[in-house]
This record gives sequence, C-alpha cells and structure tokens, in this order.
Amino acid sequence: MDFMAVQTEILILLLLLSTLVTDLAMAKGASRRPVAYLTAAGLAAILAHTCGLYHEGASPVFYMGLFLADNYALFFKQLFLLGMVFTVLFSLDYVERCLPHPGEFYSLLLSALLGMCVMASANDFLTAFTGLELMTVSFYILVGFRLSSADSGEAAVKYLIVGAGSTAVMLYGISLVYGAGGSLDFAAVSRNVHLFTAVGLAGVVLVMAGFLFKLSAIPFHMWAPDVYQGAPTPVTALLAMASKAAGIAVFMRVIFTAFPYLGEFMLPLLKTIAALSMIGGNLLAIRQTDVKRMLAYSSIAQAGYMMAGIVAADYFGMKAAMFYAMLYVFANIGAFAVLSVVDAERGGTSRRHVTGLSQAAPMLAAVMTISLLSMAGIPPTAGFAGKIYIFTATVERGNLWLAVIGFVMSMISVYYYLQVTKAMYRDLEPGEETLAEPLPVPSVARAAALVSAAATLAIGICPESLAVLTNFASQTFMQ
Amino acid sequence: MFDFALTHAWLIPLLPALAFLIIGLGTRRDKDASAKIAITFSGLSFLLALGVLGAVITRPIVMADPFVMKTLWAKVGDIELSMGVLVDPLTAMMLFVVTTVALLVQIYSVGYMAHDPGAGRFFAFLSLFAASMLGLVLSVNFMQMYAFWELVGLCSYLLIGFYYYKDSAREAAKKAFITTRIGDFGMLLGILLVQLTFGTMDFVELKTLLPTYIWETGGGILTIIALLLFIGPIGKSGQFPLHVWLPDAMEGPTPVSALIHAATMVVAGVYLVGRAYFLFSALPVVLEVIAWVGGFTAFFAATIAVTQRPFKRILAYSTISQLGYMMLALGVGSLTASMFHLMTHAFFKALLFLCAGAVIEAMHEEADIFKMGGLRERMPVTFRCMAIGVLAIAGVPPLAGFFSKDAILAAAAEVSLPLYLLATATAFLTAFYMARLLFVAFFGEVKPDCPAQETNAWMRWPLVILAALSVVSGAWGHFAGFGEWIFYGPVGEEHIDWLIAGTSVALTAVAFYLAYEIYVMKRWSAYEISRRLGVLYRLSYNKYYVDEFYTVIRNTFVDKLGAVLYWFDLHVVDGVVNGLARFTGGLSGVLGLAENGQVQRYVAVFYCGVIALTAYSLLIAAMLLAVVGGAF
Amino acid sequence: MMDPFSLTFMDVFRFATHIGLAHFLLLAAVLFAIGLFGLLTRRGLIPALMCVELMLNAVNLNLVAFNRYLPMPDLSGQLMALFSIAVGAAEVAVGVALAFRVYRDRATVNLDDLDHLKG
Amino acid sequence: MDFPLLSTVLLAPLAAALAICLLPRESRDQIRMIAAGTMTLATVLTLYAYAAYDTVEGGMQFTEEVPWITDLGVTYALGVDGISLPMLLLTDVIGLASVFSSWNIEKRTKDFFVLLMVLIAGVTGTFIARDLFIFLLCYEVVVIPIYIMVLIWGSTKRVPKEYAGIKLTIFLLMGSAFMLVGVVSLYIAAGGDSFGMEALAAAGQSGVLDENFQIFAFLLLLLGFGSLLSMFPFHSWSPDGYAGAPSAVSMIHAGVLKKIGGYGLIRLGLLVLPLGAKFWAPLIAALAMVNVLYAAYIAMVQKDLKYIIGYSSVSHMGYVLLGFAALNAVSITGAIANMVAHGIMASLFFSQIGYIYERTHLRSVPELAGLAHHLPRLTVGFMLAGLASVGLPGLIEFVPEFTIFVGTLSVYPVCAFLAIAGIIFTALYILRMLAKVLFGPRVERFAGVPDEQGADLVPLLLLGVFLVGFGLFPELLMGVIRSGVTPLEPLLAQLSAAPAMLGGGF
Amino acid sequence: MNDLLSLVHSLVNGGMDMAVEMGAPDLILAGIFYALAGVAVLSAVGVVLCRNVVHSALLLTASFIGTGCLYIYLDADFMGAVQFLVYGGAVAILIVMALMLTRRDDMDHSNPSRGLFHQVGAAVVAGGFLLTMGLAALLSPFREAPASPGDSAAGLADLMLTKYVLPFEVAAILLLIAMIGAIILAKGADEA
Repeated sequence: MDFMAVQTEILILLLLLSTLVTDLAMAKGASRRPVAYLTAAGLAAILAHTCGLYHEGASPVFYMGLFLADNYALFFKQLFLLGMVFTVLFSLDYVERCLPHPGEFYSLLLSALLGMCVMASANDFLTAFTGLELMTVSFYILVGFRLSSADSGEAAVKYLIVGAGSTAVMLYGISLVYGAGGSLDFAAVSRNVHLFTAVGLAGVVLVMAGFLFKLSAIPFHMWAPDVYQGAPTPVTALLAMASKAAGIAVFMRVIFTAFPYLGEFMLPLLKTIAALSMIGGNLLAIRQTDVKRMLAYSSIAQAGYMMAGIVAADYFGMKAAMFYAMLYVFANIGAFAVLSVVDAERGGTSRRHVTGLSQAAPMLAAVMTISLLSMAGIPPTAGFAGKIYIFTATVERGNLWLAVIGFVMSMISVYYYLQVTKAMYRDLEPGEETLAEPLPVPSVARAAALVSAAATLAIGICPESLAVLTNFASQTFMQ
Repeated sequence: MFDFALTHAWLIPLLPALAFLIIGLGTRRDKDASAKIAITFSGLSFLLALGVLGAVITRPIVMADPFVMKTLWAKVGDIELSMGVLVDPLTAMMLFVVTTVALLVQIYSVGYMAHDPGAGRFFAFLSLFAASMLGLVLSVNFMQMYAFWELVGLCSYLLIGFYYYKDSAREAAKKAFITTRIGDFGMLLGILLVQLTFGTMDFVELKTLLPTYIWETGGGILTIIALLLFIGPIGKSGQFPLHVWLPDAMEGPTPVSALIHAATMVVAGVYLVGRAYFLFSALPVVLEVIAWVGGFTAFFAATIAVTQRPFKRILAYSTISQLGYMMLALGVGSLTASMFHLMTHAFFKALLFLCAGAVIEAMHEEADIFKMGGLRERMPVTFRCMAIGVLAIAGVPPLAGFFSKDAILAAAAEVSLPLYLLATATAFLTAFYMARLLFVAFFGEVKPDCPAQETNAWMRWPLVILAALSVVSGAWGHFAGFGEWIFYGPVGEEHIDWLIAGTSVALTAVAFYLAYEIYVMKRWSAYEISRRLGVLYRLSYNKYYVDEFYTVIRNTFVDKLGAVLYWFDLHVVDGVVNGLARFTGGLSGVLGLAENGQVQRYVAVFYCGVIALTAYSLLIAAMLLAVVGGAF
Repeated sequence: MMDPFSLTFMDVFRFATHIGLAHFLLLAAVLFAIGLFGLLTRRGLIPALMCVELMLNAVNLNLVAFNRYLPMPDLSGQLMALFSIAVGAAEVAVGVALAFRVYRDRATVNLDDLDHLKG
Repeated sequence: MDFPLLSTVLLAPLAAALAICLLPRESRDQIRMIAAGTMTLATVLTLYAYAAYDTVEGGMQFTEEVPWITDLGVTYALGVDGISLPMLLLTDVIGLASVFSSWNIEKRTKDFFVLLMVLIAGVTGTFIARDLFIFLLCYEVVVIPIYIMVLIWGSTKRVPKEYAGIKLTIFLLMGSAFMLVGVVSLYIAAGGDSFGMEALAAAGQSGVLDENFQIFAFLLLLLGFGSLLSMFPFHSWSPDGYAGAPSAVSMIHAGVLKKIGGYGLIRLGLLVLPLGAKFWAPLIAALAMVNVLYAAYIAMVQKDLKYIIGYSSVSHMGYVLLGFAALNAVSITGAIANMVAHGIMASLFFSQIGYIYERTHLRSVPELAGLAHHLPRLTVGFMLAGLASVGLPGLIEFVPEFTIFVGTLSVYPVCAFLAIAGIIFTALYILRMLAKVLFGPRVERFAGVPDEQGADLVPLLLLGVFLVGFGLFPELLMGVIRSGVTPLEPLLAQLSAAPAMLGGGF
Repeated sequence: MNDLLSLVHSLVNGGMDMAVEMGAPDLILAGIFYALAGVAVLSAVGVVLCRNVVHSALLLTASFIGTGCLYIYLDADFMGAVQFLVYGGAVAILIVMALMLTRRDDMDHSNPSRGLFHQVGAAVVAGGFLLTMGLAALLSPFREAPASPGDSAAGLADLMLTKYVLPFEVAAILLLIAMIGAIILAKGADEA
C-alpha cells in the first residue's frame, strides 16, 4: 500500500479532524472565524502541495490499481480545492450571519471535499460509490444547513429523496455491472465480454444515470433548481461547481476505463442527453427570476456543454470538458461570491435583490456580469475559449448538429444572463433609490470575487495557461 | 493669351468653386465682400471663357478634333474615372453663354439681394452653381458629366429652397430634386450600360468606337442605352412628363430662375444630347422619340402658358416650351439649330426673367400679372428691355429669336410635316402669351396702389447688356456662320427659307394683334373667351392635372406602399422575430410547469429517464444477442 | 435465448423449480419496483424513506446473488452490499434528522406539502 | 520588430478604459480628456499608417505576430491590407467623433466611457486581426457593452430601450452562433491546426475544402454576417437598436460595427470559401435588392429621425451586399468603399441627431421644424450627411455607389436595375426629412436652442472633413482599397466559371 | 443475538440439507425460496399500502428479515446478520422513533397515499422499471457456476482490510459525518 497515493486525502482528513477539534475547543457562542481561517489556510496549503504532485510517467497507485493518484485525478482535486478555498473565503460573512453552526459547516465542507477527491481517484465501483456517498450525504446536510430558512430544509428533503432514488439506481446498476463484469474494478470490468449482455448494458446505463444525476443532466435534473434555490448560497456554489465536476471526473473515468468498448452503445445516448440538457436547461432558465434558480437551470445547460465535450470521446474532448469544468469553477465563484454578499445583505437572491447593484457595489456588478458572460461563452471571458475547445472537439468527431445546438443555445442563454445584468445596471425607478446606497462588501469576499473575475478574464485571454494543465491531465487515458 | 486660356480651361470651373469655398468658410456673413468675391471670380472665369472662345476661333479646334486634357480622379478595378476638360466649339459657345449670364446675374443680384440677410449664402451657392455648370460643360466623359449634372441639380435644389423659411420654396426644391432624380436614374443606367458595352465613358473614345460597334452588332442595345440616357435630359430639361418641377422652381429668387431655370442648367439636357450627338444621331428611332418629345413638350407647355397668371410661371412654361424646341431641333437632326436656339434663348430668357425680377421686386412680391398694369410708365428701362425680350422670343426679325427659331422650323419641315405644324402652332402660341404678358403687365392703366419704381443701377445694367445680346446674337450667329462652327455631320448651308420664315412672322403678327385687341383694347373679354372654351381652359389653367396625377401616384405607390411594407416589417418580419422569442419564452413556461415542486414528480421523471435508457440498452442487447447468439 | 412462443409448460415448470440467479434478479426487481411505487405514492417523508430502504435492500439481494451464483474471485459483491447497508443507514439517519427539521418549519412532513420551491 | 503600431491602436482604448476605471466617478473632465486623448492618439497613428501604407507593395503591412494558443493554433497576428486599413481608419475616426458626441453625458460618465473604450477596442480588433480566433473574440466583445449602454443611456421611443437592447444583442449573437459553427467546422475541415486567416484562405483556395462543404459553411457565415449587416430578413434589430441606443453607440454601430459583416463576408466568405460565396451569390444579390428598396420604402413612412436613418442604413447595406454578390474586382472595391462611405455618413447623421435630441429631447420629424434658423451649423452637418446619402458627387458616397453599379449591372441586371432605382427613393425620404426638420417657418420653441460649438462641433468637423475629402479626392480611398482588391483578381477570375445557385443570375 | 442467528441458520440450512437428502433438492429449495421471497414481497407490499405507518414500519422489518434469510440461503451468513442488525434492528427503530416524534396524533391514517392518478402513474413507472429489469434478467445468458466462497465473515474481513481498506475508511467518515449532520439538523430543530 502506497500511502503517498492518498496523501491529499489524508491531509484533507487531518484538516477535517482539526476543524472538528478546534470547533469543539472553542467557547460556545464565540466567532468561528478561526475555524474558517484554519480551513482556508489548510486548503490553500493542500492546494499548493498538490501543485507539486504532477508527474510524468507512471502514477502512484494505492493498492492493486484501485486508487489512482494520476494527473487526471490531481487536476480535479485541485479544481475541488480551488472551489472550496474560494467558497470558504467569500462566504466568511455569510456563514457567520446566516448559518447556526459555522464550525461544523466547515467540517462538512471538508468531508464533501474528501468524498470528491476519493471519487476523482477511484478506480473501482466500491470506492467511487463510497466517495460519492460521502459527498452526497455531506451535501444533504449542507443543503439543509440554513436552519433559519424553511426553504433550506425543503431543499434538503428533496435532494435527499431524489438523491436516495438515484443512489438506489446507481447501486442497482453497479450490481448488474458487477454481475456482468465479474468484478468491481474498472479495469477488470472493461475486459469482460459479458458487459454486452442485457444485464451488462442495463447496468451500464443505470450507473450512468446515477452519475448523470450528479451532473444534473436532463432528464435527471429535476432536483437541481429547487435544491440550488433553497440551499445556502455557498453550498449552491459548491453544488454547481464541485459536485458537478466530481460527477464529471468519475463519469469520464468510468466511461473511459470501465466501459471503453461501449462507445458505439453509449455515445448516441450521451449525445441525446447532452443535447437535451443544453436545450432544456437554457430554455427553462429563461423564465426564472431568482438568480440562484436561474443558475441552477444554467448549470444543467453547462452540464450539457461538458457532456458535449465528453461525447467527442477522445483526447480533445476530454481536455475540453476538463477545461470547461475548471473555467466554470471560476465563473461560479464570481457569481456566487456576489450572490452571497447580496443574500447576506439584502436577504435574498432574486433579481429584485440585485437591482441597482451597479451603483450599490459596482465592482460586484462587474464581477457578476463577467462571470455570467463566461457561462454564456462571450469573449473575452474564459467561457468563450472553453466553448471553442468543446465544440471544436465535437465537430471534429462529426457531431456538427451538437455544435449548432450548443452555440445557438448559448446565445439564447445570453438573454437570461443579461436579465440579471439588466437588473443590476438599469436605472432605478422611483421608490427604489435605497437600492443605490453603497453595499458593505467584506474585503475577503471582494478579493475572492476579484480574483475569480481576473482569472476568468485571464483564462479567456490566455487559455493556454489552463490548457497546458488539461493536456497534461488528459494524457492519463492515452497512456 | 488664347493658349493660356485653353491650357488653363480647367480653371474656369475651379475659380467659382474657389469663390464658393472662400465665401462659405469665410465671408458668408459679409454681404458686400461675398458679392465682390463672387463677381471677381466669375469675371475671371468669364475672361478665361472668352480666351477659350478666342482660342477655338483662332485655332483649328473643330467639332471633329477637340482639345482634351484629363486627369485620373479615381480608379476602380480596371476602370479609370477621369476628370478633365474637352474644348470644342460647342463647349466654347456654352462657356461663353454660361459665364456671361452668370456674371450678369451675379451683378444683378447685388441689387436684388441688397436687403436679404442671406446674401452671402446666395452668392456662395451661385458660385457653386457656376462652377458645377462649367464643369458639366467641359466634361470629357459621361461620368464627369453625370457628376456635375448631379451637382447642378444640388445647386438648383439649394437655390430654389433659398427662402427656406417658406414652405412653398421648401417643397418646390424637394420636388425639383426628386423629379430630376428620376431622370438621373435613367441616365445613370444609360451611362453604366455605355461603360459596360464599350468599356469607356470618354466622349472622344466613344466617338471612334461607335461606328465599328454599330457595324458589328447593330443598334439594338444602343437604342436602349440612348433612350435611357435621354431620360436624364427629360428630367433636367423639363420635358414632358417630367416638366412639373420647373414651374414650381420659380419659388427661388428670380436671379436664380434667370440663371439656372432659364439660361443654363435646364439646357444641360439639351447640351448632353448635343454632346453625345454621335450616339443619338446614329439611332433613328431615338431621334424620332426625341423629336416628338420635344415637339409635344413645346406645344403642350405653350398651351399652359396661355392661361397662367403669375409672371414667372408664364415664363417658366415658356422655358419648357422653348426647351422643347431645342429638343425638337435635335430630334430632327439639326445640332446647329438646337445649339443656336440654346444660345439666343439663354440671352433673351435670362433677360425676361431679370425683368420679371425687377418688376416683382418693384411690385413688392406681387406676381400676378393681372394685378399689375401700366408699368410702362413707372419702369421705362425695364419696359424697353422686356419688350425686346418679348419680341425676341416671339421671333420678330431681326431679333435673336427670329433666326434661331427659323432654323428649327426649317429643320423640322425637312423631316416631318406634323412636327413642323406643331412647331409653328407653338410659335403662334408663344407670340400670343408673351404679348399677353407684356400687354397686361406694362400697358393699360396704372393700378392705384402700385408701388413700382424703376430699379437700381446694379439691376438695370445687366438688363441692358442682355437686351443688347438678345438683339444682336441671332443676327451675329446667323451671319458669322454659326452653322459652320457648331454642327454634326455635313455642314448645313446657311439660308433662310422665306416661306417658313414668312409664315411664322405672319402668325406672330396675328398673335400680337389678337393679344393687343383682347388685353389692351379689351375688344373681346378674356373672361368670356375662357368661359366659352370651358374644358379646354380648365385643362390648361390646371396644367392638365399632371401634378395631381403625380400626387395620386406618389400617395399610392410610395406612401401607401411604404406604409404597407412597414406594416409587413413590423408584423411579419419583426413578428417572426418576436414570435420566436415569445415561442421560446412560452416553451420555457410550459416546460417549467413540469417543475411543480413535487419531489415525487421529480423522482418519477428521473425513473422515466432511467427506464428509457434501460429500454434502449435492452434493444441493443437484443440486437447483439441476435447477432452473437449464445457466444457469451 | 428463450423464444417465448415455443415455451412449453415443462419449460416453465423447470424454470420455476430450479432456483437460480434469474429468480433472485427477478425478486430484486420486484422488490425494487414495490419500493419505487411506494416512493412515488407515499405522502409522508418517513414512509418514503422506508421505501428507499426497500429499494436499497433489493439491490443488495442482487449483489449477493451475483456473488453467489457467478464465478467471482472474491466476496466483493457482498462487501458492496455491506457498504450499501451502511450508506443506507446513514441516509436514513440524515433523513430522519431532516424530518425533524422540516417538521419544525412546516409542521408537516408530507412531501406534497413541500412545494414552496418550484417553477 | 518595429514599433507595434497596430497593437498600440488596439490596446490604447483598453488602457484608457482601465485608467478611467481607476479614476473617481466625479472627475468627469479627466475621464473625457483621457478618452479623447486616447482616441486622438489612435486616430493619428492610424492616419500615419494610412499614409505610410505602401499601395504598390500591397498585402498585409504593419504585421505583428506572437504565438498565442498553441494547441488551437491561434496566433496574435495583426496586420492591415487595403481592405482592412480603410476600415481601421473608419473605426478610429468614428470612435474619436463618438467620444466628442458623448461629451455632455453627465449620467454615470465613468461607466459610459469605460464601455465606449472597450467597444472601440473590440471593433478595432476585428479589423486588424489576421487570426480568426481574435476576430471572433473581438467581435463578440463588443455586443455586451452595447447592451449595457443602451440600457443605461438609451432612450425609449416606439419600443422600450430594454427591448431594443436585448433584441439587438440576441439577434447579433444568434447570428454569431451560426457563424461560430461555420468557423469551427471550417477550422476543422482545413486541418484543425491553425486559425490564421492566411492559412485558412490557402486551404480554401487550394481545394482542401470541397465544394459542398464550402457551400454549407458559407451559409452559416452568411447567417452571421448577414444579420450583422442587416440583410433582409435579418434586419429588424437594426432600426430599433439605433433608436434605443445613445448616439455614440448608434454612431459606432451603424458606422463601423455593421461593416464587420461586410468585411467578414469578404475576408472569410470570399477568401476562405470562394466556391460557397459563388454559390450563394445570387441569393445575396436578390436579398440585397430587397434590402435597398424595401428599407427605402419603409424609411419613407418613418417619423422618428433615428428610424429613418436606421432603415436608411439597412437600405445602404443592400448596396454593399450587392457589390459583394457580383464577385468582381470592381464591385467588391465598390462594396468596401461604400462601407467606408456609409460609415462616415451614418455616424455624422447620428451625431447630429444625437445633438438635436440632447438639446430638445425631440426626435420625431413632425415635432421638429425650421431648425436652420437657429442651428446653422447643425444644418450644415445634416445637409452634408443627407446629401452624401443621396449620393451627390463631391461627397464620399458618389464614387463607391457608382463603382458598385458599374460592377454589378452586368452580373445581375435585374437586381442592379432595381437597386439603382433605390437612388430615387433615397432622395425622396432624405429630402423629405431634411425639408421638414431643417426648413420651413421659424419656430420660436427652438429659439433658445444653442448651436453646436466646442466639443459638439468636433464630430461635424472631423467627419465632414472625411466626407468631403474622400468625396473630392476619391483616389485617396480607392487607391488603398485597390491595393487590397487587386490580389483577389486571380481568385475572382477562377470563380467566374464556378457554379452558382439558380444558374447564377437574374 | 448470536444465538438467534445460529438458530435461524440451522433452521434454514438444516431444512436444505434435509431436502438434499430427500432427493428433491430443487423442489424444496424452491419452496424455501418462494416462502422467503413471499414474505419479503408481501411485507413490502404491505409497507407501501398500509394506512397506519407503524404497521408499515413493522412490515418493513419483516421484509428485511425475509431478505436477510435469503442472504443466508445464498450462503452469505454475515450479510444476513448485518441485515438483521442494521435493518431489522437499528433502522426500523430509528424510523419508528421518528414517526413517534413527528406525528403524535392518530395513527390510523398516518400513512396517506397520493391520489389515484398519482398511483396509476407510479404504477406505470414502477411497472416499467420492473419490466425492463425483468427482461434484462431473463435475456441475459449467464453461465452459473457457483463457487463456494467459503466463510463469508472472514472473506469480507479480508477484503475490507486489504483491497477495500480505503472505502472502508471513507465509509467510516461517512457515518461520522452523517452522525454530526443528523445531530446538527435535529438539534437545530430542538433549539428553535
């Protein structure tokens, strides 16, 4: 057993335990900021540490090839860490004001992170499943964490019910794949010809359904809007970026290592689902007035874009999907950092609440706009480069229609993103003057938002910086 | 001296242009300085034109061998658009006429505009017009001609609308521009086709290319080209049916009417046909069309002029009528007669208009001739000049009109009897309405409240000079051999057909007599006559309802159609756009209904997806099984 | 592959009396479907959780049966089932806690009353 | 490497935007000065480039090249040739004019100039990019600032400004979506290793892209560039958009942004997909003809000044399209020249309308009258723009229009004939408008309206100089364009034999 | 507890051994299977149909026990034990307690169902799932080759501490987190 392969997870676990202990050691009623700083510092340190783990050649393996610490996993872990660090930072104020048990909040964040990291590295169904469940259960709790809000509880219940249904399906699928493949190891399963039986194929699609639930791809998306809307804003952010990315990470690994020979079978399905997600997500978002809910639908569409990258089913497609997942993190950090501040200050996230933001906090309005434009894929934000990567890969594989849908829908998406921009920038009507009064913005949140916007622009203008990393990571499957 | 003038002929239009710039950018607020600048530059231009005339007379520059200078203006693809000067006797004559009239009118305007605060602007526009007109005259190719053609149109527009605060002037200017624009459209098409057919628009080159072309391919397309080209002159020279703008153009200041709408710009159409006569004369069909359009216009306008009351309007219809004459002359193949008439007409019509200006100014803007009367005594100089003008246009020998009109009648008679008869009838009518004008305005009793006084010196002297020119130019031209100088084809022999001349003189005399009896002696009541003529009178008085016809056309085919298309744009083109947007929004709403907040619905949908996926996988599995059989 | 139209009574009888993998798979499917039906129809949160447990239980049966009837090298199927039990328990725990939480907010734990978030 | 002139021109507005961001809201004067100074610098540099451009040599000059995104084959490649140089000049001149047109904006001045600078930088980038990726990037950059500017500083007339803004934005973006698909498939089909325009053009002309593909890809591009160029029936965003936008935006939009459509059609459509261009040309010609007449007719019944000019610009773009569709050196020269001409003219119009609106809050023709009495300078501006629009010689529009007509009449006789008839209708609506707004009896209501002076006069002077200068000396413009079009002649000659839809002409 | 387990084991396995000896193993095995399956399925049906939620909970336990017996039938003794303990015991108790805490009134109608329309829809969905899964099971040609896996507890322990030690740890954390979370959520409810 090579414990070096799990060093990231061990570090996270240690951090998790230290937050628990710190929280317990602190006086009741005392500010939990130290825990937050500890978490942020620890995560930043781990993030820095992981940077040194990229490697050439063979990747460290935990035991019998079951847990891979390859560049691919590393990339996603960094993505999760990044999302988590920023979320902790921009939500400092929000957590303190709106959540009753901030100490445990950070512990739960870390456990979710741990689950994601396990998922990214998992090379067998059992590990992947436990990682997934660790993340999911943590999120059930996190979603319901805002005890002062009934919506939060409702969202958690819905997430739990649908999530449990999805867990059941995924387990069913795993069981069938286990039966057909004769093993739980991805590598072993891939070699078993029985995968081509009815049970095997049914198992494969059920497993897929389980992961697609995490991606909130249509038709497995129904939970997303309600949960996103009801969850505490930082949690929504994580659901959108990290949870989804974790789903993508394990999904791609499953597809490319466990079912590498099922391409002909799965691609039509995935293409259809990608197309449905792009169309449905964007269409449904049009009518939304709550920004978080709108972002939920938009995240469905984003999942569609990423899947469009995946269905290219080659090096370029993977690279594109990973690239997109990463830039989506930055876009989400920006958007949700702003929403967190707005939510904390104005007590809501509907369009009404962001009205006049361009005067109350011009910087936030600008960051929000940039982030939304990145999601829409408008240059010079990162989203544009991401879409070019994705749809270049898609077209290269002959799926022009998917690219048409993708581009057209992303332009439709501009409509609803701009509705938010409009609310922020429009002239205030009589009676709304108070909305123009300067909004106190916590400096850390401001910094986080600025950094994310800067990163979005930087990646947009110079995508190479990120592309190098994704190239490196996606070579994993080419070896 | 003459050489200098010839090689610097390009300065002739540029000098007034310079004046325009100086006035426009600098002195437009200073009336006197503007006038001085304008007149100075016009004068220089006039001197140069005289020099060119001298050069043409003294040097062997004839119609067949013009002096050409040109420079590249723009090059597009392999097409070179050039600007330059082409000097031949025709040009020289036109230069002389234009610069003379322009100079005189500018001098006259000093007096006329003495009390107008916009005089600076007026002189600027006049200078611009002179520049454009001279540029047009000097054109080396169709493109240049078209360019300056448009520019004179612009100046006409600006000057008709000079009193921009008057609604009528504003409308008249607009009408003038748009009506001539219709002609320009045809002409532009013609020019483009010339370029496409011959690969050049240069007059000299075309002249050499044309015979070969006709020899090789016949005249079919050329006829179309020529007819299209002729649409331009129809608009610009006020030929039927695009003549409607010219009477309205009298809304402009009277010097403008004299210069632009009588002497120079309106003859640009005639000049164009003359310039491109090598083309038109080669196409008999086209010539016939030109002749008939000209002849009809001449007669048609004359019948209208008979019943009009405003001073300048009568002159305007008279101008149309005379332009018809010129066209007629071209149509019957006599470039010489046409150009001769063009020259004499320029002088006597400018004279008439300037007189009209003097009278109207003296009458404090009263234009109706029936409100005048007895001006003979109040304004003796003006009366004498006016009388010379009337006699000249009526063709009373030995004034200018007699010679040029006789030449046209003779040419028409050679070609076609109906045209000759039409022209003769026109001559009679012309004499009648001009006599009517003269008698009504200047004879009879002075009206009690008549404010008229003799005009000032600035206005008087140009009248005198023009009157002199009106007297001598015909005879001078006739005896100095105009026909040997400006001609196309074989040189026409200079003679006077005494039968034709006699007839027309006799008719003129009759017309004068009738007018005298009716309007001076009041032997017959004009009112009674008009009542007797009934429909005919009303038709004539209302200008045959051509304007009304156009109004209907415009309302129906422009404004109504525009409104219909706008409706189409808003409700169909934009409707589709908005409809798509609404449809998308609606779809969003409908799809959103699925999200009803019921978590069990969510689970159900999830499982529906699962079932669909599974069913698909079963299908594939069954197919695989069918293929592979029990190989597992 | 069985051809459903050429099945004789004996075939059916033989299938019914020789318990094998297929029986367990079918049983699991039935249990799962019952659980699913319950999940979709029970109004209460707690009964719905119970139904989820039924479904997970059905899956475990699958895993164990595969492990038993097919030549698996080790007991990973059972282990998977074990983990699934653990996960199921955790989910139930959280679900029950959520039930308290929701009951406090809304004074009901009926799923169909939880429709404040929608659209 | 020499002084990076084009980079400076491109980045100066961005730098200005950043600098303005850092200034406090209240220092309006500094903000304006920075914007004006930057644009003056850019204009001077561009004028220098224009003067220094070697028309004999031709081709891309002032080139800069830095590898950018290696795995997509994107290079930061800038350069100008005879086609893009006039466009660049147009951009900077109009940009400078628009800064002065916006001189009196007091509401959220800082935001306005930041967005304006970004907008100008974006447009500049599209014209000097030699890499398709950069072209697309810059093109889409401009849409969003426009939206925000319409939203904040726009005006609600027939339609709410919010509607106008979103319609414009979504319309253009939908067009660009198809364009993006086209570009991506083009990139893949050409080998998928370079976005360089020269490389793509080489692929397109050497037969790497087969005919069917070219036809398909061109259609996609046409949808994008056609909407941008307001080709019928994709034009309806344009009048509403201009009507809703503040005058600086209208100026830049009508003056330059629209031209990206025409420029793109030539640069991408023709050079990269010659067979596709040839195939669709008859359709374009027919639509162009509809554009000219249809929009002119509609302009005739408009009441709002901005709508008149909006439809007028739709109409004029018809000529550009027609020139493109004829696919010969003369007509394409005309199309390019016409874009420049219309740009100058339309932006002059919009700046003058903006001034009227700013001072009187009126834009409706029936409400305005007799402005010539009180506002002689404005009258001059209006007259210049109007007369140029009518195509008078001596003003900028004459030679380009004439050139287009020469180039197209033999190729599409019917379309060209009808389009030429458009000059009558143009005269009709322009003169009606001028007559009503400027002339007529004195109206005391406007007696207190001050005439243009100081900064307000700058757009008139600046644009007027080009309007008359290029009009009197067209070779200044045509010479440069010719150097850009001449290299196309062999390609165009080859194309004359290529198949087109509907047999090629009508 | 161990006694109970061994009792059940001896009962079931003893019956099987007896059946094998009687020469009709398949038939008897089938009988046992059907009996256990019947318990599991009928209890499950009861769970979803009972109007009283306490009955539902009890039937759920019955169903779990039936399944647990089937595990033992499948030679998965340890699994059976866990099933009894975790499901039959802990989960059921947890659920019943929850029921008691959240619903203190009349128990007779404590487990309402959705309307008929919903039921039909749910039946269609569930039936569809059953159909597809059933077909999948029937359409798959498995070559059954029961290998005797040996002592299930030892085998599982071996796997859990070697190959799957990582998921084991993760599952531990999962339970820890679930506990913390449940406490917070419930405590939060109490504090309010």
